[in-house]
Amino acid sequence: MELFPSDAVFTPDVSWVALWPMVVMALGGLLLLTISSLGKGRIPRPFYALWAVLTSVGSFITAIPLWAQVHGWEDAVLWYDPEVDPTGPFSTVGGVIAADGFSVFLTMLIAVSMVAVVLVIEAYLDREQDRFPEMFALTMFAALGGMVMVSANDLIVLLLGLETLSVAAYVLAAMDLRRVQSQEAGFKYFVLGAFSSAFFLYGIAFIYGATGGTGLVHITDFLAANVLLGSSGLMLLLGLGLLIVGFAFKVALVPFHSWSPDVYDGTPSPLVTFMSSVVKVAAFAGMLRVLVMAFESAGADWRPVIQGLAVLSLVGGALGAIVQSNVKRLLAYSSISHAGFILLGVEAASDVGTAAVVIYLTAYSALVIGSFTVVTLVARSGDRLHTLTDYQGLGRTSPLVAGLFTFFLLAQAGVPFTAGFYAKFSAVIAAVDAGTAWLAAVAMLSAVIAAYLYLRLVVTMWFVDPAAETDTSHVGVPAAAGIALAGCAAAVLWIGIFPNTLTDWAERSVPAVVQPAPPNLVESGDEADADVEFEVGPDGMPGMPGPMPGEMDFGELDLESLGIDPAELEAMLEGGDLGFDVDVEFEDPPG
Amino acid sequence: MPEAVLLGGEQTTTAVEWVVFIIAATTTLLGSFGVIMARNPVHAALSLVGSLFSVAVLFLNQGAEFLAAVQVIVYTGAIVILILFVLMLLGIDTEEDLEDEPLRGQMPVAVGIGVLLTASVFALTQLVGFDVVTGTPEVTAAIRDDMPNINQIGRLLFTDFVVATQLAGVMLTVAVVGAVVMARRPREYQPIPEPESMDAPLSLDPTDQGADNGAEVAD
Amino acid sequence: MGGPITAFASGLLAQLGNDTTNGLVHESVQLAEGAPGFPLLPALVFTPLLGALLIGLIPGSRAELHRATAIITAVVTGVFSLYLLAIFDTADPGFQFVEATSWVSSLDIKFIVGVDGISLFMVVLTGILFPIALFAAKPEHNEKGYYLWLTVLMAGCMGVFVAMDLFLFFLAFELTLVPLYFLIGKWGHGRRVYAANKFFLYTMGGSALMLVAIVGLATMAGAGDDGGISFDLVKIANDGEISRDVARLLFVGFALAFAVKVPVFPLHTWLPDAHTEAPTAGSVDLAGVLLKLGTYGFIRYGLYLFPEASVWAAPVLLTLGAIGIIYGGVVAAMQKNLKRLVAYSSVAHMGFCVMGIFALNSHGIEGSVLQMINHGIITGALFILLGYLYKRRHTYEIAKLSGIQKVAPVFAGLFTLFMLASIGVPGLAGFVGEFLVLVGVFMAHRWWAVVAAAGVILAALYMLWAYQRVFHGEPDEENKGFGEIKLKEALPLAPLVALVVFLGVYPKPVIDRIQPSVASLIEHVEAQVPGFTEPTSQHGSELLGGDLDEGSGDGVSEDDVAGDDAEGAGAAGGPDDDEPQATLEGVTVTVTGGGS
Amino acid sequence: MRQIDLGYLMLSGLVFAIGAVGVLIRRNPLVLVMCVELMLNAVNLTFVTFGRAMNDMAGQVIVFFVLVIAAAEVVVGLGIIVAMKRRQPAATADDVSVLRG
Repeated sequence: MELFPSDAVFTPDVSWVALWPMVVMALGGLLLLTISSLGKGRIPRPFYALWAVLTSVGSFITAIPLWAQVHGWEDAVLWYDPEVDPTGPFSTVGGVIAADGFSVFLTMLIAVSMVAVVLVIEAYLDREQDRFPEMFALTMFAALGGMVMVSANDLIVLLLGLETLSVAAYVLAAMDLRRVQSQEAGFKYFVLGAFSSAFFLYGIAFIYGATGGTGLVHITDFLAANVLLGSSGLMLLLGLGLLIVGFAFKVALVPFHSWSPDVYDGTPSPLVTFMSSVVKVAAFAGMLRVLVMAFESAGADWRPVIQGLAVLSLVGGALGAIVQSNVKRLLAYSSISHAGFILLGVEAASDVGTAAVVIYLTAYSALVIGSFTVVTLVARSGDRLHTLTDYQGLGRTSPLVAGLFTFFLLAQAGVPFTAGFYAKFSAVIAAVDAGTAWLAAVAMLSAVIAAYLYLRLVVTMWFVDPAAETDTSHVGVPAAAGIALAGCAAAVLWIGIFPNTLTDWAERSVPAVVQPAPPNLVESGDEADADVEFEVGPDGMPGMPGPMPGEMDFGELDLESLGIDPAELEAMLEGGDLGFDVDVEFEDPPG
Repeated sequence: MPEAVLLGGEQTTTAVEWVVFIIAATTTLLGSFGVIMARNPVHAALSLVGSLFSVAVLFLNQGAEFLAAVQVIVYTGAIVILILFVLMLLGIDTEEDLEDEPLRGQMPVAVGIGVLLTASVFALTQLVGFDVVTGTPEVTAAIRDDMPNINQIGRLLFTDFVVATQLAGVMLTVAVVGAVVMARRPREYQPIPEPESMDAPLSLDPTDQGADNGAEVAD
Repeated sequence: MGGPITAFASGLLAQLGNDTTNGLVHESVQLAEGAPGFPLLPALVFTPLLGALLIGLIPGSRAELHRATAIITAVVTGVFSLYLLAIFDTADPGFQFVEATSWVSSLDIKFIVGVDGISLFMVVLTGILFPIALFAAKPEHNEKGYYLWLTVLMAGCMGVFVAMDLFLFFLAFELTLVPLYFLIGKWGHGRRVYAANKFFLYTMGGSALMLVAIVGLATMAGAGDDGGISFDLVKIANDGEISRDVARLLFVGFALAFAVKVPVFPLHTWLPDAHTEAPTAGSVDLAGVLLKLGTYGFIRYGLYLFPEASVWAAPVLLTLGAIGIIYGGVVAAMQKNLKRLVAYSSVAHMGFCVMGIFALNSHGIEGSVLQMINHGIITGALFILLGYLYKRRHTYEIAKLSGIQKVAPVFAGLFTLFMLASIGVPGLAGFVGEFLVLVGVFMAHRWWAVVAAAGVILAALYMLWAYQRVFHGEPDEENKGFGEIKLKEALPLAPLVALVVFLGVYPKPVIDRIQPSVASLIEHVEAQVPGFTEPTSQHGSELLGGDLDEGSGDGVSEDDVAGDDAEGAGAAGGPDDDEPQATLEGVTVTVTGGGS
Repeated sequence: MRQIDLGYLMLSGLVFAIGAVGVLIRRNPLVLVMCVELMLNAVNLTFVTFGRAMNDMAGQVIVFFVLVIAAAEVVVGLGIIVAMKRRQPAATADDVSVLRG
């Protein structure tokens, strides 16, 4: 006998506070599209940039109540409301969206990065005299995908976030319609992205078969409750392996990196700031949440793989960069090497490691946005000048731009009192703390190799006179790009000198395994006649989706409209054969 | 977890099911090989139709009626037609020489990866056998006989998978916007650059860049 | 100009250093209100940084302001360092003027600074050499960047010498790379870019593993009662417990960084290039101060942190030091370029420093510290003179120079003085340090001392030979016009001349301050390494006493009597003799007994 | 799990591998897109099989999403191909040679 009728619909509990940052971003993007299509070119372009900036800021602001909900109001950044009690980490919409320190912080990071990216895009469009409101809209949708990825608590949601991000990124890469390299980059990105998505999906399929669900919480619980010995664990391992391959493609780890230099090269320069910051943040966040949180107990299986990928990426990225003569390709390889450093934190599979990843991603975002902003500016009109020759003598012709670029490059090399150094330091701490000091040693040595490539650029800018074919015109800094550059430089310096704040935040930014709130029964009547409260055992209860141990409060229900006969319920309760405790208060006791 | 086996719906496989499986599996494989072996892209697309259609039959065979319908409508009806359309539009239905390897050693590597993938899945089925599915049964919602397939999917789409559904909407919007953007024509094209030589200057001695140019000398 | 700077600096520092503790050896950071007073050590670090900031803010058109700001900053810092010297408590072996402020709280990284007798003179050396280098050399272009980087470099060097937190130390250690990189690369000569890159990559490569070692140390040995992480130097040195093998591994990580910086023999190849191509001020600071980062690191972060590992590695480093001395000497003798010759002589002299440290006894370490000071002064002065020479002749080629003594006798005289000091002629600064090192090494490993002594002879050989070729003879056409040194040029050298003579004649004040700290360091090593006693034997002290007072014969006979019994030697040379004072040609050498 | 389900699994593995090999060896951009579709179909087959074996509806719902993803990717991919081919009508994927690597 079932308590609820078979066609009762249980809708998941929705905590809007956790969704607002994403909703704002999505609405902002959609409205921008609407406005741009209605405006038919009469609206000046800066309006779109302003709109995108405001949306990003709005997204950031709406993340503050979420931060407060997770950490407490004392730490909320802008306003204080003592009325609201912090709940700690929680998950919502049936447990597919996690709201924990990790997701909140990275959501905020993406929102802040978006502001800088939008400014750079605006500076670029202004220079190229082009109108492209879609460029803003697509970056906003991609940022939405990124936000979903950092909070996804379910592999399918993670995948959809990833696809939203990727599909937008394919288009962004191909967006400079004047240059065929751009479309080729987009196509290459698309083919390898789709290829890796297929691997990713196949991995999810095997994990689904091995555990019975795609929710990270479910996977964690399943792995905690079941020991898959011998061959019965093979499918899980195969799934995990395919998943890692998928992630490795997305974040461009050696040997799955070959697309990355081409794509960076072909993509319009301002959009590379987006690809190397937001996309990397989201992909690493997803990777970390899946591996470190859901597959924590399988660490012995995946950690060696990640270690191997880290070594290959660190060394391969650094060595690959040395032979490049194109600055964008060079920085692409350097970002591969950075990815190896981030893997140190992932591989550590600990809270220290997670903090290191968060710190590294934050510092790295500031660094690459700054670097590629300079690249955008130096490329001049048409986005053409990217070879080392084009940077010769930049220190003399445009000392400000060259100085900032030098600062960002040296910071990437890990010079003290910059964010780059502190990020590397955190990664080394994570690795040593996890007992893989050898990996830290490899990382630091490869950082020396990588330093050579940054020095090459510095030498080119400061110590070499311009060649005959070098464009020696002064590189101006438009206001929008100037704000972005100043912000990035300030962030890099601030993190380098006073890392305390970031470290504090990062240490609390750990993903948490949280059971979802119970679903709501769709109420079909308006008159309540019973207050129903269940205490459900570990096996769940019939008629309810999934095993959800713990208490559930259904609140006041109109039993008759649900098709439950109060008398029958009464009889059931008295019979006591339900297999779970249920506490019902009838307003109008039957019988 | 052997319980999984017991809970897996009907336990017996009817002869019809086997026959359908064998036929559809064969055509799926033939179609798949056709996609990668056909020199003419149009033939490849037609093979793809065959393959996808067979998969739709396999879906039916497994009781996924809605998916089978969507498979036929969306894939064979829309996607492949779209591909063929672009093929004809651009006139790139030229045959390609499969013997000609663009990158040296690409073919063996590709085949190696393919063999590895196949081997892992086959090894999985052979080593583990019937216990291969170890997951907890009925985690999200049990497949029910008393409700149409499409109803069950619909209910899940708007309860457990509601976030995914919304996101899918956003993703489709992005795709449409992207396609529209790609269809634009720029004001002017930039010339296609000459391919650069692969040999970037590699020298650990940076003097070749700097020393001679440095005119100023301090002190 | 100095007024506002210092006022601003002290205001800033009052902010930064408001949680301070003064004490012998601070146990933990008290975050309560601390002792009031001027935060002298933070001022040493932040004054140059502030100067750099000012220079950066002054527009590029006001070139004269850049120079003025840089010089004032450096002089103010130098005055601070001299004031530090004046109020330094001679009897106190521990860290003085300790200031501690929390920095990165979650990792327990603190801004702790302090000086003891060893770092005191490094600080003073930095404080003296930088202003002098600024006075003595002027860049020919782009003043702003030049002065900016020089002041940053000064801050970095100060930071290394006063840091008592491993993280802070590493930051300062790495920070020195960037300014010097630009100084060499932008204002250097000839193959400057090559030299700059080589310098940067070598030193960064060396210290890459040090970061891992520091973190390893902080996580393993830094864990106190709370099981956390700590970068506190004193805490790790005293409470850190790590297994022997791990400690050795970590020591190797540190030693590599220092060995590159010193540089120790096989890792030295960056030095001649960097020295030769660097602008004058860069060479002066590189030779005078930056090389000391390595040797200072060996003492503070090698010996102090890893006593057991240091004892374990001592033979290797002693050998490398000895090879460096001989190799540096031989190669210097073959140089055709005068600046390169001095650079190679640095390799030899720094070999003495390394040998002194790893003799692991008080004579050796004291001598090593003294040698660091002396080498800084002497080589600094030589590079300044070479800078003047280059300004006149635009070459360092020995073959192109001749008879300069005839046309510029004062210049030649100054060169002679510093050259003799460099050779180690008694009565001048170079002698005392080398002598003490030789004594220390002799006590520990007699034959190495013999090898090292041969290095002294080599030094005389190559220096005098070069001198003869450059200064003697008749000046040819090109050298006839060699201008005599001007007063403006000579003035910056005056303090160095005074120091060279003073330290050569009366080094006691310096040794008095070094000695307690070295003694306490040796005690620390002895306490931490079971079974290790300072290798000071009757051979050594008696040799010293005998040599100086009664002649060598007695020394040898005492040697035979005492045999190799270190314990007995320690007792004999200890309290009974009560710090024998020996005098040789005006040199006052205070020798501690081994047992004290 | 029934015998026939193992058959489905092996079939999906084969189709997936075929698709992967196709992506790696073919050069016509449209054929690359088709090969990716093959891979996704193999995944779909696996999901349905597992969902059935565990008597779980989620498998089929996930397949629905995979179909949506495939559609979105094809739309964008074809858009990019069209834009690219407008410039270089004769090119195949390897003549994507302006970019090295």
